[in-house]
Amino acid sequence: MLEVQISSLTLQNPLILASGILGSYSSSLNRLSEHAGALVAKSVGIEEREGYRNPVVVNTPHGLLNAVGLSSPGAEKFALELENYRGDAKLIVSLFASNPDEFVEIARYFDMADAFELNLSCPHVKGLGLTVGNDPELVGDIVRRLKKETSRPIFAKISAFSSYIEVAKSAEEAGVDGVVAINTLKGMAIDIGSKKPILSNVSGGYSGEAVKPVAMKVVWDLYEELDIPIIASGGATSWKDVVEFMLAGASAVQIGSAFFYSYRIFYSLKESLKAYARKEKIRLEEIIGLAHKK
Amino acid sequence: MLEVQISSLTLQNPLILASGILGSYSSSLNRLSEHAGALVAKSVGIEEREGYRNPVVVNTPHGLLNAVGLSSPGAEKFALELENYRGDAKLIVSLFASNPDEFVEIARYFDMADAFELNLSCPHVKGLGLTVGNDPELVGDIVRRLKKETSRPIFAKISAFSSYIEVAKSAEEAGVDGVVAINTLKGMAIDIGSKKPILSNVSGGYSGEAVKPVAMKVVWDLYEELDIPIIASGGATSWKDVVEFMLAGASAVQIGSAFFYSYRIFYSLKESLKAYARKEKIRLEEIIGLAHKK
Amino acid sequence: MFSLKVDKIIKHSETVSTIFFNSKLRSYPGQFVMLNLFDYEEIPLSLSSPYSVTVKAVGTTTEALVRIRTGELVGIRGPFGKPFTPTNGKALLVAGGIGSAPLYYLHDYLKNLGAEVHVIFGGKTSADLIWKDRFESVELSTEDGSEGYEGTVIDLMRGKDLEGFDKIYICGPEGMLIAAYRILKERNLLSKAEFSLESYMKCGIGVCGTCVLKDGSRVCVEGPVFSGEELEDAFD
Amino acid sequence: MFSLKVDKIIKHSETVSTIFFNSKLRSYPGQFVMLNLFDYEEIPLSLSSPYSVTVKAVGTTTEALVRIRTGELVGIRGPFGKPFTPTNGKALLVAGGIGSAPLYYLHDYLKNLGAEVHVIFGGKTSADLIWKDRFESVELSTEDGSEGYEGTVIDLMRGKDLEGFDKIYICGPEGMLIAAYRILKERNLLSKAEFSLESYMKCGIGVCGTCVLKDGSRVCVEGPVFSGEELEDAFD
Ligand SMILES: Cc1cc2nc3c(=O)[nH]c(=O)nc-3n(C[C@H](O)[C@H](O)[C@H](O)COP(=O)(O)OP(=O)(O)OC[C@H]3O[C@@H](n4cnc5c(N)ncnc54)[C@H](O)[C@@H]3O)c2cc1C
Ligand SMILES: Cc1cc2nc3c(=O)[nH]c(=O)nc-3n(C[C@H](O)[C@H](O)[C@H](O)COP(=O)(O)OP(=O)(O)OC[C@H]3O[C@@H](n4cnc5c(N)ncnc54)[C@H](O)[C@@H]3O)c2cc1C
Ligand SMILES: Cc1cc2nc3c(=O)[nH]c(=O)nc-3n(C[C@H](O)[C@H](O)[C@H](O)COP(=O)(O)O)c2cc1C
Ligand SMILES: Cc1cc2nc3c(=O)[nH]c(=O)nc-3n(C[C@H](O)[C@H](O)[C@H](O)COP(=O)(O)O)c2cc1C
Ligand code: FES
Ligand code: FES
Repeated sequence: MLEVQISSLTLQNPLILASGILGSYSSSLNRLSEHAGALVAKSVGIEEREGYRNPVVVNTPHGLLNAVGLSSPGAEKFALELENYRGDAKLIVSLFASNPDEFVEIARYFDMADAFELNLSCPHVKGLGLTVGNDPELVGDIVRRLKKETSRPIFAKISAFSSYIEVAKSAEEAGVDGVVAINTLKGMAIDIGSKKPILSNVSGGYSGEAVKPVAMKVVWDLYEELDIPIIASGGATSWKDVVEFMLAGASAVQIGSAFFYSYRIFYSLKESLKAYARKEKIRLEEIIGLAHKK
Repeated sequence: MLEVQISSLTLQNPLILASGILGSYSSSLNRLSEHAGALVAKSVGIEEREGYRNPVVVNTPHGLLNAVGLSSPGAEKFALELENYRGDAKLIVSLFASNPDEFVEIARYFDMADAFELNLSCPHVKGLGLTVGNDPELVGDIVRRLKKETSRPIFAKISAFSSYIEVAKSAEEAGVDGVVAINTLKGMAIDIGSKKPILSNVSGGYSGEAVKPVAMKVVWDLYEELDIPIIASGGATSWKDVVEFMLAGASAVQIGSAFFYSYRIFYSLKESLKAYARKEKIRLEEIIGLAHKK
Repeated sequence: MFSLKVDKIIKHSETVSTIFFNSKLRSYPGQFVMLNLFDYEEIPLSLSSPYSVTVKAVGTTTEALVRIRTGELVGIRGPFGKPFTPTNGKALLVAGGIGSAPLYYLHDYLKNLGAEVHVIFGGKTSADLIWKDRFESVELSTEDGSEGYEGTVIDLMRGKDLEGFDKIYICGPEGMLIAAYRILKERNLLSKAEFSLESYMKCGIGVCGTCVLKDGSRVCVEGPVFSGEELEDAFD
Repeated sequence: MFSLKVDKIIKHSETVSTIFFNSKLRSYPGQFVMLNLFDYEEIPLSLSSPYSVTVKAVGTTTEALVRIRTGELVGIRGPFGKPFTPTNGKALLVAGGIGSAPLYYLHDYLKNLGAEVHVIFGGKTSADLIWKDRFESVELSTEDGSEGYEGTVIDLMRGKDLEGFDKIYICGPEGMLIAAYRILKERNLLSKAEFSLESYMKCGIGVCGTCVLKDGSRVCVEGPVFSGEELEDAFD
């Protein structure tokens, strides 16, 4: 009833763990796998990266701010960690790098991956993420190189702050299997008591419920322009948000900041979506893009 | 205690009414003028424009979505309306147009204006607003033409979705007297019952508390780059938000969507800011940009 | 916004219908909703009960709305606005034409509180006196004399011992509101009176500024119900 | 995040201080805050009372923190995490080193509920037995014998009639927790026991995944206090 198809992957339901949330260890991935369609691991680079000093994640009234700084144990070590993944949900490995060669090099470590997600959108690290993802040509090159290397699906995760239609089309032409939209928005907060920025990195990425309308617009626009599946990311918290994203054109929906509310959110979303599908007498897949119909 | 200076304007306090909020009639402007530093009238174009069909403004859990569509009675009629403005707060007239000549032509109607704000950032009307404001050269031209025409201060209102530093610098070089950041973000919402977009225009501008961290980041970045005053706009709701924006570098703060909460918000913000300044034993102006100090 | 299903419709006439929703709106009499008739416009409508609106066809959207079918969905924002202040004493309700809409709700609400409710209900012609039997104690008027007293509700008000009421509630077209305002001001009764106003609206939540009165009040938030005293600046 | 001012400091030793804030945190014993020492790092610290944290210098941030002055500001997020479950019966508190921090708060809280509270408090040497007189009924141990029983809190636990307690609360370094866990498991007492765990933390609110245990539990949300039974998957 909840099954969705994304390129060659069949997901038991459209719920996907967003990268960077609880995805650094197999122990949490295993725990989350029962009720999710897929899990994206924390973005990994070729070398170990420390990330920024704490505080790197803070809660604001309407969403989260984070500047983790793409901390990563590096490809080799992280691949060892993910060897212990035992779940049923598809495992998607998120990669960050600054050029096509490096993306290919990292991907080689991850035999256990069912698919790859390219982080072209992290807004708070110079030379990586959004810096790469802002360049439609470079994005096309990266996708082409990776497609030659692996037969597994590749998803490009893009930012609302880029010329996202151009970037997505370039990725589509290069053969990408799906687009993930969006990553966090650029944002910051200042503590008025100490008169200082709260994040150690001053600014960071803004996620959570507050960004949902922005993500919705990007998903909507991409659905009008692309033929490949779109995966929504940004603010989804309740089953209604999942339905709303699917109506806008998403084939699946990532859940990230909402883990602030509950560790069992996949379970409760799944059950609510079942109830919704039953009430509407549909397979959930049928609602994808329905709000575009005149 | 709360006085701030923005170019040649002295404001009794840093609170400014944002354009498009309660600024279509002198009756509401007069009512709001007592406790505000300045009021920006609803953006006006040369000709009458109907705007979009209702719904054009809807409330979402964390902010407002609007696609009013720059409805306007046109310069001539609106100038007659603003003749009835009797308030003490400075009156800033917001202009939208697609080229330098038209900006100049509209400005000529508004003798009663203490300053002009250029709407280079409305995200939901093709050919106007953001379409113009995305082009740093065009922005420079507009500012230069207007500066020749009038000695009154000119503020450029820019979008977070543009290359805002480039645009702001181009405006600064052309002689602009201040930059207003930001306008609304692009956003949308879908009603899952009817499976349709809620706004008649499908998508619109996202404002209110949810966008504050995004606006904060833009104000912060501009303060690092510019020498002219910055006016913040985006999500300010409580006196703490006003202080936070000033610490980030804003000389004044616009209030828009927060009128959803109270018509008397200028009064309560003003009183709270007085209490803050008294407690901190400062003139409010002293905190501008303070969070940048190491 | 959320959407409600149309559960039941009463077609009072060619041009007026009451439309019942499939669920109750937590509201008070005098409040309104922004009702979005999909593919048409979103318009302000007073609640005529916690479950319903009563609409008169006057233009594109309202014409389509009075012909809506059960089972269809409408978008709802609200309820919004300041409601009537209730009384459990003697109440006079004065309705002009479709101005009766919020007063049906108020009528039942006051009855429930134990108030003694009397209604004056007028229109141009007898066809305007929609759903008149919903009011228990009602005096009717028509300008053409086709039903009840020949004249206006204002004429009927003039002949009444208005001082005898604890509260006077008025809803109708602007001209009628102003005339009623004048009478009540003359008799020094503004403090007992509440007026429900209409005005062109967009947001319904106090930000767009479309609905402001001469004194700067927003009909959608400070109103649509105003006390007689609050209107001194707007009407005088 | 908000900031609090340091109101008072007790310097227990060169390396341990209790830092009191100028306002009370609505909290329960066992909860922690993310404390941001500006220009250093934000670190997790248990509340040692609704007003305070008790910190041991072990690295850059904690070394700077024990030397903070009154009047300085610190950033606070929280309180976060699952607190201890209280009892008003017989309680045994077992503290190893700076693991005593949350137990000061718990001690007072349980006393207030009328519980009978006994404490076992141990360290490597007598200098680790910080603020020991804050506990009313306490047995001490040091590994070097410089104060109290020569040995560990685990040795003291072994000699105790643990069955006689309604609740056993344990906080200390990981090795000690595991040893205590084993004893309690042997004696079938895990259902009465609660352990306060530490782990490297970043967000403190359950999203970053830095603090997860072997079974996937997040120390910052499902913990830091876990019941003995909850730890079967993580410790065995
Ligand atoms: C607070 C409030 C409560 C209302 N309650 C009711 C009610 O219970 N029943 C009812 O039948 N009508 C009610 N109205 C009036 C109703 O909103 C208008 O009749 C409706 O908006 C007209 O829409 P239309 O597209 O059919 O007409 P249009 O074709 O747009 O115009 C027809 C006429 O209606 C007027 N009008 C148009 N739009 C509006 C608008 N948004 N607000 C006010 N007048 C407008 C125009 O000036 C014109 O005279 C209420 C209005 C307000 C402000
Ligand atoms: C829930 C919880 C409650 C705690 N309560 C207290 C308390 O009440 N009093 C107290 O003194 N300490 C407490 N700690 C431990 C305290 O957080 C660390 O001592 C502190 O983070 C070390 O920071 P540093 O920069 O001084 O040390 P570093 O220079 O960063 O490292 C020194 C040592 O501390 C460890 N460490 C570093 N960062 C952390 C971290 N974020 N979490 C855990 N260990 C870390 C390192 O592994 C290393 O062994 C608690 C930890 C947790 C998770
Ligand atoms: C703490 C944190 C860490 C994140 N790390 C990554 C990351 O490593 N790679 C990535 O592509 N996105 C990362 N993101 C972005 C999320 O995957 C997601 O796209 C974003 O948070 C919006 O979705 P949400 O509102 O559901 O959280 C991170 C987000 C948060 C809050
Ligand atoms: C209903 C509405 C209408 C608006 N109209 C205009 C406009 O005409 N011109 C303009 O420059 N900005 C317009 N804006 C943007 C606001 O001026 C403001 O920049 C934005 O809403 C962010 O601030 P806020 O969060 O305080 O509302 C409008 C916003 C809203 C909500
Ligand atoms: S309708 Fe927008 S302010 Fe009243
Ligand atoms: S510290 Fe981030 S999940 Fe626990």
